[in-house]
Amino acid sequence: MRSGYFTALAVAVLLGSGMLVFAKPPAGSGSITGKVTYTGTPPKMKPIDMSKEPSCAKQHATPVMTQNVTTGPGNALQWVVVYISAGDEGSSAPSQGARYDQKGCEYLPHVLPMQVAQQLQIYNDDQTSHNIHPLSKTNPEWNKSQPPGSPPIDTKYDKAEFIPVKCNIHPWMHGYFAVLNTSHYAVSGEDGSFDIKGLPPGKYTVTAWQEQYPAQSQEVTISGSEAKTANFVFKVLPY
Amino acid sequence: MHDTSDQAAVHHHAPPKGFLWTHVFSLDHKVIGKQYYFLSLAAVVIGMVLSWIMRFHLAWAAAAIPGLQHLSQVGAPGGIITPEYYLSLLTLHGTLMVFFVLTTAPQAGFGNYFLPIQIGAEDMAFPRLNMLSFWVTFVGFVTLVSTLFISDGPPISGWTAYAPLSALGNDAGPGLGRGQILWVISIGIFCIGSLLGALNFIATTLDLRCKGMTLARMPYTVWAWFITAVLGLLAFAVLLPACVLLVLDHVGGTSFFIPGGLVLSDKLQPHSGGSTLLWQHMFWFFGHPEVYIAIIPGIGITSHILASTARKPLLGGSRVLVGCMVAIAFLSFTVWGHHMFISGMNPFSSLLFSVPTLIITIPASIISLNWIATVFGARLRFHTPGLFAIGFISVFVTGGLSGFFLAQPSLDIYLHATYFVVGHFHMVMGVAAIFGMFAGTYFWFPKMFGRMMNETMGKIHFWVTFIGVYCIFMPMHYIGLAGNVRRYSAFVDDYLIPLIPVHKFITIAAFVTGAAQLLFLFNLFWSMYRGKKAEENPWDSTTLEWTIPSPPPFDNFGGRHPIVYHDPYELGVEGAKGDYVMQDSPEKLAQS
Amino acid sequence: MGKFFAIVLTVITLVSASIFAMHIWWMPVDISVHGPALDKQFGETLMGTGFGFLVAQLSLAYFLWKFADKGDGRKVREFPGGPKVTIITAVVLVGLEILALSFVGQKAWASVNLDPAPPNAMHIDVQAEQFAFYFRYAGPDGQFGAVHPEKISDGNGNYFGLDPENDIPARDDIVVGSLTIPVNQPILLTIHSKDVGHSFYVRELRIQQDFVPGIVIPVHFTATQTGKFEIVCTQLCGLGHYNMKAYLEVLPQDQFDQWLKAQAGQ
Amino acid sequence: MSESTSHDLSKAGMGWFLKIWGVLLFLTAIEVFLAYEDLPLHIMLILLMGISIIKAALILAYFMHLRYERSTLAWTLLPAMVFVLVMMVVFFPDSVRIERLGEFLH
Amino acid sequence: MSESDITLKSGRADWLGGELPYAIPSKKLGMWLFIVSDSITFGAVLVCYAYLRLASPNWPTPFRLSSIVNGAIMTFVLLSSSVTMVAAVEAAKHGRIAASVRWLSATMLGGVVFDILHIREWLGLIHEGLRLYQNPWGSSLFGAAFFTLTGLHMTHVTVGVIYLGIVAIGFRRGKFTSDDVEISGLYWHFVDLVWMFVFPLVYLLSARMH
Repeated sequence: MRSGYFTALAVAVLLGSGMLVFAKPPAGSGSITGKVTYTGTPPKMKPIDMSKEPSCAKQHATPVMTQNVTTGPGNALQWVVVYISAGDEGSSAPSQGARYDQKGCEYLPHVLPMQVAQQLQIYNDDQTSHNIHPLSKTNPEWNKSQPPGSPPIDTKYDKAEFIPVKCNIHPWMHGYFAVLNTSHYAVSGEDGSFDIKGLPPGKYTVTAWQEQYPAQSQEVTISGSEAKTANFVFKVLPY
Repeated sequence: MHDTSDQAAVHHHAPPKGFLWTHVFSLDHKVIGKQYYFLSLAAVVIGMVLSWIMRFHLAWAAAAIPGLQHLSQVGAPGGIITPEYYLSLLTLHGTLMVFFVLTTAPQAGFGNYFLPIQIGAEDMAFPRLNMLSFWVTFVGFVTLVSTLFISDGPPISGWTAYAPLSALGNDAGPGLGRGQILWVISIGIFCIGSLLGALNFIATTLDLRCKGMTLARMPYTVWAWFITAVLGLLAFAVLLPACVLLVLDHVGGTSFFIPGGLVLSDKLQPHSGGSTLLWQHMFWFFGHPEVYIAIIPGIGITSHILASTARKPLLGGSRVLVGCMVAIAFLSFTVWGHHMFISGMNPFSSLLFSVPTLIITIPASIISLNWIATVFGARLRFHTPGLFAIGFISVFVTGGLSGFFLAQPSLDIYLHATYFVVGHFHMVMGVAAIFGMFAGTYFWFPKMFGRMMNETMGKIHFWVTFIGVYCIFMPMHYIGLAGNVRRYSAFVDDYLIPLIPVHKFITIAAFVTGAAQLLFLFNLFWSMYRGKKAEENPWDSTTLEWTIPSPPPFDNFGGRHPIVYHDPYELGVEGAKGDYVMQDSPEKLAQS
Repeated sequence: MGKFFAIVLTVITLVSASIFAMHIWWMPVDISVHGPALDKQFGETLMGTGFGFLVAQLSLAYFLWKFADKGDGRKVREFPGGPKVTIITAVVLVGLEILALSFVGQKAWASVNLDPAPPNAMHIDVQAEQFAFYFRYAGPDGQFGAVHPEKISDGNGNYFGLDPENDIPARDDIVVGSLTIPVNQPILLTIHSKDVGHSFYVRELRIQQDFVPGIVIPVHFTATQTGKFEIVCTQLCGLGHYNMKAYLEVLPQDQFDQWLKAQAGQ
Repeated sequence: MSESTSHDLSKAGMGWFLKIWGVLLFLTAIEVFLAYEDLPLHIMLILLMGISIIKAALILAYFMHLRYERSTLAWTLLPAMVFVLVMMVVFFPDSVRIERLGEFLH
Repeated sequence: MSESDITLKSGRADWLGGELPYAIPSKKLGMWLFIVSDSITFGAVLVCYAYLRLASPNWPTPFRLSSIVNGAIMTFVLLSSSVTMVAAVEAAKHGRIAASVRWLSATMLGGVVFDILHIREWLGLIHEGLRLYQNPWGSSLFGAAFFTLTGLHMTHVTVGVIYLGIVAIGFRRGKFTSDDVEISGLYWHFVDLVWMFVFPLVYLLSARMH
């Protein structure tokens, strides 16, 4: 019995150290930067009426707007996930978890990128109950409430998927988990720019995903510690 | 013409041997009655604990209940109850209490034990069926309670399981998938058990009465159980197919109760064409008779015990009481729509339903007035069962009167789904029926277990409970008037926040009253082993169960075939030994 | 024991009744045209049942006080007049009350649920979902766009599933999360549900009506006072039931017109 | 006990049962014939239900011997059953409403 | 103690208890009560069906003549099995056990033929695309109502066949009496009776006209 344990322990230690050596992605120094923009007339974002939850409503001086097509100056398009969809297989999840906040009856951030098997912590910073209902299709779907004062929800996803997240209690709360197979990703900011760092030399497919419009891809080849540029343009419609 | 002894011989069966056959799969109605009783006891304890958790949460919504996270990590993270777990507890509380307590204990429990004895029979008409009904009910109970331990918890749709919330699965909320399916199956199984039981009760009452036991001479309790059985036979037959259809909506993809074009959690549902009102109709068509299934045995037990307590038969006797109970039973099938006044039902139907609903108060009022008038001129003996019987009258009247408000569609506009309704039905159907059960327990305990229950503990139990229930349920009427909506897991509306102190008061009252119930439980089990040995007839009562030893022998009458000579309640008789004449005593009565 | 019971019962009865009589917790002031009839009916019912409550409980208490067994061999007595008295009392008293209540009640119910909305009523479309209410005004063209369930999306604020791309009346529909209405103006709500059963309950308006999935139910009322009130859900609709609410704001006509204009411009 | 029913039963006899059988088959044939007559739904419903009730009554009375039992049996069981079934008719006003109140949806 | 010694306070001595008010064995009364309850169950399902049909503007009427003829044959089989059942009861009452068992077997055969015809019908419809949750002709509830109603009835027929089998074996071995045969007959006729409503309401009212 005891020797059995010992063997198991030894194997585990060996495997663990082996993984540390081999599974760590070779650190690169190439990068892809760019900007996501749109053409056409974007739909008007609508103000959200939070009056039913006064504790949230009073945290916002001006009404919060819907975020499905968030634009910025210079036709910038925010909340677009740009990631390496091919050419970067096999990177393991980082030890640091991704943090998702519910604050003022909003999801912060609106789109949360994370890696497959990466720990995900969901916090409720409000004085009201939220329920987190990620509408996953390939991963198992769940729906859990988080009353104020209860511990954070600790979970992870095992398959790559873009998962819409919803709070049923506050139906306007809408966000996304972008569960990716790669450790190289970025989300476009207010000015539409993104920056993917630490890429080793190689040939990559870079994909930009937006929640409402079809995703786009580009081929990018990086040699050495090159800094390449890739811009994405989404065609948007007013309705 | 048939010979009674032949009839009795047909149903005679030999005493069984071995623990399994004497205590588990026994065919003896007395054992089955006790099994039902203890099943209800288990259900009522679970239901009561659930109600404490709920009450605590309502008063102190943000506070953690230490240890609750071990029952459900998802439902109570860190011991803080989530809104859906509150609703799960609420559903389970309602279902357990209505089906496995109110429907089970007074009818299937006491009825099984005492109906055959009171009519002078050796057993029920179909002992095997009787055992089957119990075990079917038991399976239903286990199925229901098992929902507590599955990963997504019990359903959150309430004991009424309104479609389409109850029919759409997990998209509508946690617990509505597997939990809801198990719930529906449990209720379906319960229906089967109740139908078999009802059938058995009717056949027993009609066919197995001893010589001289005419319909007019049957005790009030027998009448009550008989009428309840008829109600059960007709009402559960409607709930059963409703459950089947609801299960099909879950597992067969049908749309009986689901209309088209529904979007839940951003998913367009594939169903189309069904009707949500159909479920409500089916449910309440059963549900209203069910209310009387719960209370009529209580009425019977109370009348039975009141007669013994007051030393006189009920004013008007069997005739008036039975007439009123039959009227209630009949009308109970015509009033289900009063649960649906504002449900989107055709508004003309609401007017139609309000009339019989108001009329049904007439027989109920007659019964209540007769009880009160029976107390007039009585020689009241205030033993614990008598106290509970009198308490029953008080809470039944109180709870019944608030029904006048809810019977009127125009007042229901304001009061529907408020705590006024919660107060009303807890008072008239919950508390009253449970008072009936307590009265029955204290009254018949000596017969069932051969020992007396402790009177001091019994009296403390009564006073705390009696005052406690008024402290719990009267304030619910008040906050209902202020518009406090029921089935809320927390009170976040501006106008509800000032009412939270009242909820705190109710919660404290509930805990104090609950403590008295623990005393009752202690008394019950303590007396079973340590109580004073009971005589044959400790309450100077007259019906047949008091003519046999406590506890009764296997075939009830020890091979004797009782013959009945008198009406069941010859109490306060002048010149009789004691002041009463047993029902099977050949002694002649002076015509008064 | 009988005397103690009588005292306890009397105290319970008097305390219960006087809390009702003192209106410590009571219905809020009514702000609807049909409300006074309901309140009057409520008052009458309360008088009747209150009388019944007092008489029944107090006479029970009195009898308990009086008729305890003292072991003196006193004869039991019948209630004077026997069961006829109780039956006749019940039939006459309760019957009269029923008749009165039915007639009064039918009129009140009819004015809310059977009479159609006045032709000049302002039409507002209401949709309930887990767990919020959304209200829709027809906009300048006075026409509502059609509802397309497959287009409903909480994420982009299309709560009603409108299709402005192809459906012109839908383009100017105003969708808001609070109900704003003008005072003294008949309002017609058409209420329907996106998912499960809900209910529309405004205490001050004396209005409660369930949302029934699959059908559209008309509700009409006229508010007589300005102010801000709460709309809550009273039909168990899922985990967020307790938190399903919206505000009703009753504005003077000119302020309302301004508000509507501002909304249309947005 | 058993003789109570058997001596009543002998009043009927197989020939009689065969006649009932013939009548039932004939009524079924009429029903099938009616199904292909282009009648309005409510008339069709009344006719079909009427014939079905007659058939049910024949089965109850003769095949199930209800006619030869004490009349109290029929007079207690059937009214209870019919009463409950008839009460369910009150569901139908809502059924029709569902179709009527469908504005905006579908 | 003779009966006249029993003092009745009410003075009425018309009925004294200890007798069967319906003059039928308890078991038979039990079966009658079951039939009452079960007919309400069937009635409730039929009411649901009617309710949903009235509420659906697009209720299909898909049954071809072949289906109707098949249904008529099924009715014929079931009615005939009722007659064989009556014969079995008659034989049992006159103590002709072997004949009774033969008639019971004939009745069971009728039930089995009914089931086979019915399942064939089901398979044909399933082949045409009828499902519990959809069908090519109209309201999805058609399939739901059809399969639920006929399925419930078919379950009753199947249970009936098994029940009759048990009774036949028990009767031949002397374990059951002629009363038990009669009681099983009540059940069988009830199943027949229900079909008298299911057939016109489900099949005939949904016959394709052209």
